[in-house]
Amino acid sequence: MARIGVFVCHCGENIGATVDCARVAEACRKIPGVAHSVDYKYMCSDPGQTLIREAIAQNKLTGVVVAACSPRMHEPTFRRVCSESGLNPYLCEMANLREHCSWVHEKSDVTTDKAIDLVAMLVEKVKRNKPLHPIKVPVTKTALVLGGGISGIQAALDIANAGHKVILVERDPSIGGHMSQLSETFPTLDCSQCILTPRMVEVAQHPNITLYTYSELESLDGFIGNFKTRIRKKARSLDEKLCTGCGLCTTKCPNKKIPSEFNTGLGMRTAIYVPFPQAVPNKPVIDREHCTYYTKGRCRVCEKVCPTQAIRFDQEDQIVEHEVGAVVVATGFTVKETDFFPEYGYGKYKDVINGLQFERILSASGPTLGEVKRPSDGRVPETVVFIACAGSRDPAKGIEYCSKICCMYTAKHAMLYKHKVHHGQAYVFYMDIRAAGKMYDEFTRRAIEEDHVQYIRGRVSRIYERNGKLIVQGADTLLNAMPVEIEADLVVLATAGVANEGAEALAQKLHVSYDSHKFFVEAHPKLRPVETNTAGVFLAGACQSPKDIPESVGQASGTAAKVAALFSMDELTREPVVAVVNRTAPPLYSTCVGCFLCQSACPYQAIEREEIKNRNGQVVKTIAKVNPGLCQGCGTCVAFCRSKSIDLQGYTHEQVYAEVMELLS
Amino acid sequence: MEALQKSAREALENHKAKVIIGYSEGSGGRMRPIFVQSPAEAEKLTWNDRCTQNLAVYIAKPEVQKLGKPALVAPLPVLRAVLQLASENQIKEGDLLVLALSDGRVTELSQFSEMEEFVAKTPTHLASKDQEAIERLEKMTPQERWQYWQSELTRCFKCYACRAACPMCYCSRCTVECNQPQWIPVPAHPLGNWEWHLMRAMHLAGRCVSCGACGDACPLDIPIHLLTMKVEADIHREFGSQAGMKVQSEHALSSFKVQDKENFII
Amino acid sequence: MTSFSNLYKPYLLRIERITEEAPGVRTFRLAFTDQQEKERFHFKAGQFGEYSVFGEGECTFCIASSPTRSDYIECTFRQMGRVTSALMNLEEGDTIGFRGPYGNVFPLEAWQGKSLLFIAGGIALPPMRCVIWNALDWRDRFKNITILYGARTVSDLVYKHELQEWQTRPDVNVVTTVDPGGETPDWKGKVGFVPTVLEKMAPSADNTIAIVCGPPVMIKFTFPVLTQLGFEPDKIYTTLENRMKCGVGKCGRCNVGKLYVCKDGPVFTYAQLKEMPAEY
Amino acid sequence: MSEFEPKIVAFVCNWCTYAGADLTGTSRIKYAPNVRIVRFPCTGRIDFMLLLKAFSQGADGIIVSGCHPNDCHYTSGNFHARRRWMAFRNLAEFMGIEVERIQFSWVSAAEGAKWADLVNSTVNRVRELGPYDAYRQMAASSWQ
Amino acid sequence: MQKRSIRRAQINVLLEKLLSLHQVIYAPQKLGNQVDFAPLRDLQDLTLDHIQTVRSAKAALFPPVEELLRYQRAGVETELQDRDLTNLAEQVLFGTRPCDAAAIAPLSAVFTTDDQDAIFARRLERTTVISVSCERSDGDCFCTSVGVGPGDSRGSDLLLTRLQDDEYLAEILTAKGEALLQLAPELFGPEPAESKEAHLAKVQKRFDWEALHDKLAGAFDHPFWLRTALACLGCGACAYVCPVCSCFDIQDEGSQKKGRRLRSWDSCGLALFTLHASGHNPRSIQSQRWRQRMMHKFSYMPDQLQQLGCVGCGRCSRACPADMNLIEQVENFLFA
Repeated sequence: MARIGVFVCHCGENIGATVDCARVAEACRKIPGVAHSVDYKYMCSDPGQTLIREAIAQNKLTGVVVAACSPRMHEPTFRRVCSESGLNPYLCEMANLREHCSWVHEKSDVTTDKAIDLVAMLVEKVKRNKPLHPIKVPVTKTALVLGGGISGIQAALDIANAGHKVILVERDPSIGGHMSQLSETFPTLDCSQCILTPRMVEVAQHPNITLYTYSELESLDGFIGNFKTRIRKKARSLDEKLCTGCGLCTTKCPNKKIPSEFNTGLGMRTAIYVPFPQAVPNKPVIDREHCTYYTKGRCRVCEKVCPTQAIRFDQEDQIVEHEVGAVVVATGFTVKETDFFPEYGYGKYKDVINGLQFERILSASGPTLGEVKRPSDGRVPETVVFIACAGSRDPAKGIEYCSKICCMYTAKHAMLYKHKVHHGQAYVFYMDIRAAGKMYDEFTRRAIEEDHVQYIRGRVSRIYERNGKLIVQGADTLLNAMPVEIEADLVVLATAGVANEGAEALAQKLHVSYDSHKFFVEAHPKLRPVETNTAGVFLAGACQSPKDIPESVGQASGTAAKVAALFSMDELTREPVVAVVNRTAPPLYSTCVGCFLCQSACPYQAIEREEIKNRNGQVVKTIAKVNPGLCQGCGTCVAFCRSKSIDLQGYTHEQVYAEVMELLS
Repeated sequence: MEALQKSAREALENHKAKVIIGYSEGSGGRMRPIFVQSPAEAEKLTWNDRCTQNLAVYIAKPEVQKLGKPALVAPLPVLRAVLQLASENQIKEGDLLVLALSDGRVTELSQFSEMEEFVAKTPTHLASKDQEAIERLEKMTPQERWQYWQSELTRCFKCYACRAACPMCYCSRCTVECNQPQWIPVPAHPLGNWEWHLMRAMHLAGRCVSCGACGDACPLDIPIHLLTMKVEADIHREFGSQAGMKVQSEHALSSFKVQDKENFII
Repeated sequence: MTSFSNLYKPYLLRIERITEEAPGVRTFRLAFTDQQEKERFHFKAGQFGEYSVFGEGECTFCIASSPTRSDYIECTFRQMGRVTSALMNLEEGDTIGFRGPYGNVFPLEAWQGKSLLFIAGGIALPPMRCVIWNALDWRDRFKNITILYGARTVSDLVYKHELQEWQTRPDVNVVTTVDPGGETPDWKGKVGFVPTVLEKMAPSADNTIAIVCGPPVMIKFTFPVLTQLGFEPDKIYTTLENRMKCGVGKCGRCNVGKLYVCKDGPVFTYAQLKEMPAEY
Repeated sequence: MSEFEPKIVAFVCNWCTYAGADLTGTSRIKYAPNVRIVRFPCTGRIDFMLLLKAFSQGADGIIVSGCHPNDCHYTSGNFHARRRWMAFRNLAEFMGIEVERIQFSWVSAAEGAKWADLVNSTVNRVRELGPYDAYRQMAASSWQ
Repeated sequence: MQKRSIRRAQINVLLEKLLSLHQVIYAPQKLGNQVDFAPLRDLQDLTLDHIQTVRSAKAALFPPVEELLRYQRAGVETELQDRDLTNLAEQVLFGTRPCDAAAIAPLSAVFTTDDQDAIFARRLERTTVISVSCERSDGDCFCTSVGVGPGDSRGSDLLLTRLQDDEYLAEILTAKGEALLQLAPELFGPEPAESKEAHLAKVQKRFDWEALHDKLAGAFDHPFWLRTALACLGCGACAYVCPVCSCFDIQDEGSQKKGRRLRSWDSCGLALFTLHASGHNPRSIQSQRWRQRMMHKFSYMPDQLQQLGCVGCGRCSRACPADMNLIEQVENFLFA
């Protein structure tokens, strides 16, 4: 029989005044397997702890039950005491006589009886406890950062500056992300490029950062501290080592009429191109879809003009592999195009544009070199209507959420327009003005009060063209829904921020969960906002939900801190409360039959497949295996497994069964 | 009948299958599973309303596996059992051939996708006698239901014919055989029987293809199939999923929707 | 009215001493709690019993101590299932149940004047330990006594102290071996599987009885070696370890052919085994 | 004869309901002493077999409680548990088990008062229902 | 042995009388579409016009669950409470068919040879068997093939055979039968003139069990087993309805502090029956288990106990979910 020690704490009057602690200790002494049972005024005090230490040694205890306060309070204390006395800490359990008994019941025999039951239950549990040892997982101190927008840049720099290696992967030919497309930024109206470009350069030059642009994640396997990643380097069609970035090729390329992605289709680029002048790296890429050589088989002008013979038409995609310990997902977001809005003409009116396009129009490096000219005819618009919440907060469009940044950038747009076109009229249709943030409300007020932007609370029902003007029909809900009709020259839709195309596929590669809008889901909405449910995979920026720059940067730094904390250890130590698939003697090897229905029940993708081989090396069966690096110990798989092949250490079948049977015996 | 025999014969002759697992006329008006290994024997195959055994149960049996690739004579429940087994990683595409039966026609199916299509266009409702029996029980008072199941289940002597007849009961160690702890009492006493049958039904939740083979196998005629059928019908109604319809499907109890019903939770 | 006694009612024995033999392997020294029962109790080498932890069930092991030492009985078990796990949790002073002795015996009396060759593997030394001690206590009745014992690894060897004791005796030849890879740097015994070592030892079959206990695979390969060495099948003894519940030939579990291992065994000669279906 | 005092077993998760019950204690809110709490990491870990075991051992009522939807410490353990409860509860009802003796609930770590209410209301309801003799008799008849 | 007559109505009176003496009467009763043995509470429930009950009467002698002892623990001491056999009720098996009565002998042989199983022996001692000969049989019956017959008196204390309408021949076969007669002599009439033979079911002899026994002796490795066991699902239905099958399990129920040790039915057809703790299973596949069942009944038992393990009741054939008809199996084997 086991040799269990029971230690009943009075907690001064807290327990002692309500529960007859001496009677509890006395009753427990009679339980078979209890070798020692005492009560004491303050078990957590030094003398109390000494009492436990001595009893463990003298009575050769094989388990300890401390009947005191909530285990959520002092379990670590008493487990440490056991550990110091040479008893495995997981052989110690606490019965909650204070929060669950003395504090909630009146002093009576019934209350003491309950206390005895609670201790007896834990005694039966402890008899079946097994020594457990913290799980050690080695850590590869390299972070993979996906996405080279401001979030990814910030996270990469912070992690690199903490002394760890970073692999930064960007899908586009240059890092910079949406921020590089912006003109000025709210609420300070400083130039976006001016503040971003130095960071981009820093990334390129940082000795700890390996940059892969024009690259995408191919696969991610493994678990926290021990991921294996494969990255697809798409063929740039040139030798980056030889290319000096002189730009001759881009000027000579005969194919010049390709809508520029960077300029949101408002400007043109060549087939071999650098997306924008400050691009990092400043090396071109051949757009094989449009390049005459690839489409028609002739041209090769770039190859001829290149002074370093860097062009490589036969280059193929390359797969590079890296081992990483953590992953930061900073893949950002996108905004809806105007064709999403039937009521605003399905995108067929050239002068109905979205906010990002207007950013390019405002940008000094943009297609109009910063002059406000409308796309259709290049005229300066006299009347501009801005429509906030275009798509956002609209259940009918399937986007119930607030895109968060539009209120602010719409105010900025209207303000910048007014600064450039002083006589122009700017109208903003809005639902609410959400300007919560440092200097944010002041900013929108300035637009209204100083720059005389006209804010109309209401929705625009329709836009149509009449005599070269865009007729904007709406209603002013502050004026009893009075119909409003404005003849506009340009309409800017603050279209909803949505998840990137491919977000779902990426989430599946990363094994992170995503919401119904394909935004990635954090581990806890309040307390673990930068972690995902997959340990070691973190989030930064707008891939989680639309965010502005300061918030993205803040979250990126938060994520970097998490990664740095993870990398501060050579080994991860994890609570051994994890699920384990049983193993039995051959020829069965395990009672697991490999139905793998548990896999989808696991919130952490911790259940893997394990092939069991016999002595001759033949695979005899495939069973489930819990990766202790990923398992968090919820036990959902355990209760789910029909053949009881999985058990949860610390809450095993035998333990909980014994608790229930004892409680009612 | 001839169509079935012809398909079976062809499957053997064309080496698409090594053995046809089908039904034949047995003794005393009972049907008997038959393992046809030569084309000449195919004439013994038959099919009628008395064929209630779910032949998918034989796929996992080592002696049967040794015979080589099987072709299963498959009325709908057998076909659904095949798909459910596939979704539970117990069989792989190409492991078996199915001679699907419906409206007197025989369709040879080898790809899971074909089987899925076939199942999708065949109605899956319960037999009216089972449906009526469930409804009759549902209309009873809780006390009456308790009495009913007490008197039925107390008779059980735990021969486990229900488990043996069920294609989804393929565990190498059933929970009743787990003895650390002994979840279910081994003896066939009222409590042991009660917990066994309740557990069996729960373990088939979201997996039961409602073939009724368990009830038919019971030598004591205890209508235990109503338990699994009821659970399955509830799951279909509440969560919209049905066992044995698709290979790549989420199991009802290891998936969830945030908006799942919870009116019984306070 | 006939007087009945309950076949399934165990004796109560107290655990007097627990010896840790190997990882997961323990020996209990057990004493009767009832003096009268103790005096009535007799057993012979080769017999077994049903040991129980109340609330968990019964488990079958041989009696590992010698009938020549009658103050106690000993059993050695490896933690495998529910009952052995429960046994593992017991402490000195606890009581357990015991039914027995059951089964037939090694015919030591009939072996007088012969040499004995003991061949054991792994956790199968216990059934043999009983005979070995019995034979050693009657040392003058036998000629040469040789013990060949092998285990997977050094730590898996059980009865390490007794092995040493036997090794120091001049009248016993002890050979220990471990499977290749199971040796430690200071291992002084042989390395190799039992049948291979036996083949190299090539003990004489002349007037010798061989007693073989071990896992099925060891037995399977040892019998042919013995046969090759000239041992007649009826001079080779072994014990079978079929699953049992009742111990008295009723529950049906250990039925092999027309025999019950519990009643007609567990001791069989190779000659008998050859006549039986291989359901053990 | 004293009034019938029901035995109630509560299966609760560590992160929400157990902590909520701790808060009940810290807030010194009194409730009926009939309940015994068994602690689990998550409602997802709670095996329906344990509920059956509790009844067979003589429980008159059962509380099963965990984190509110979306609040699960493990994100989705409670969602899985909820489906399982649904299936179990329907089956139990179909077999004539008095399901009103089983109270499923969400009690968060902040709902100390709700925990007290939950226990009191369950105890009161079960007290009205009386001892669960039907189940107990079935268990007892297995012991004859 | 003496022969008397008794009328159907008087049989009921006899049973009433036994009930009033607090004897438990196991008798065939209608349960849904089946007829099964159950303790008789109301004579209305009694039925005799069936061919065979689903279950045999063996449960009355060898119950599916039997307590062997109780234990209780205090500290390190354990107290055992032996099974009290003095309070076992006197019981009557009524309406058993001659095959069921014949099954008592092999069952007793298992439980009482060498070591006597006290509980079984005591139950048997307190059991009176009133059998009723078969007037009809079905295709699953084969008693005559295994040396039993539809009017066989072995194992019965009193054998009733319906002669015509409601008149029965009552053969008083043992002292217990005599006691029944003495209990109510007025219910019995004189020996009828007619002999019973003409009123018995005609059960065709399908095979020669001695030939079967002899052939089995060398057939352990016969390919027949593998072939014919393909359909076998590995349940225990055949064993649990069988009047002779007697394999059992011993289990403890309760905690380590207090509980009881039980014996419960088990079957050699179940996969885990012979599984060793080491994981090794001497009978690892179903065909081996199926062979064991056949061998045990028709080869091992006759050799060990001089009792055939089968009385031809046909229940296994009726109960088998895969229609492993025993007669056909035997016939095929003899032919194979």
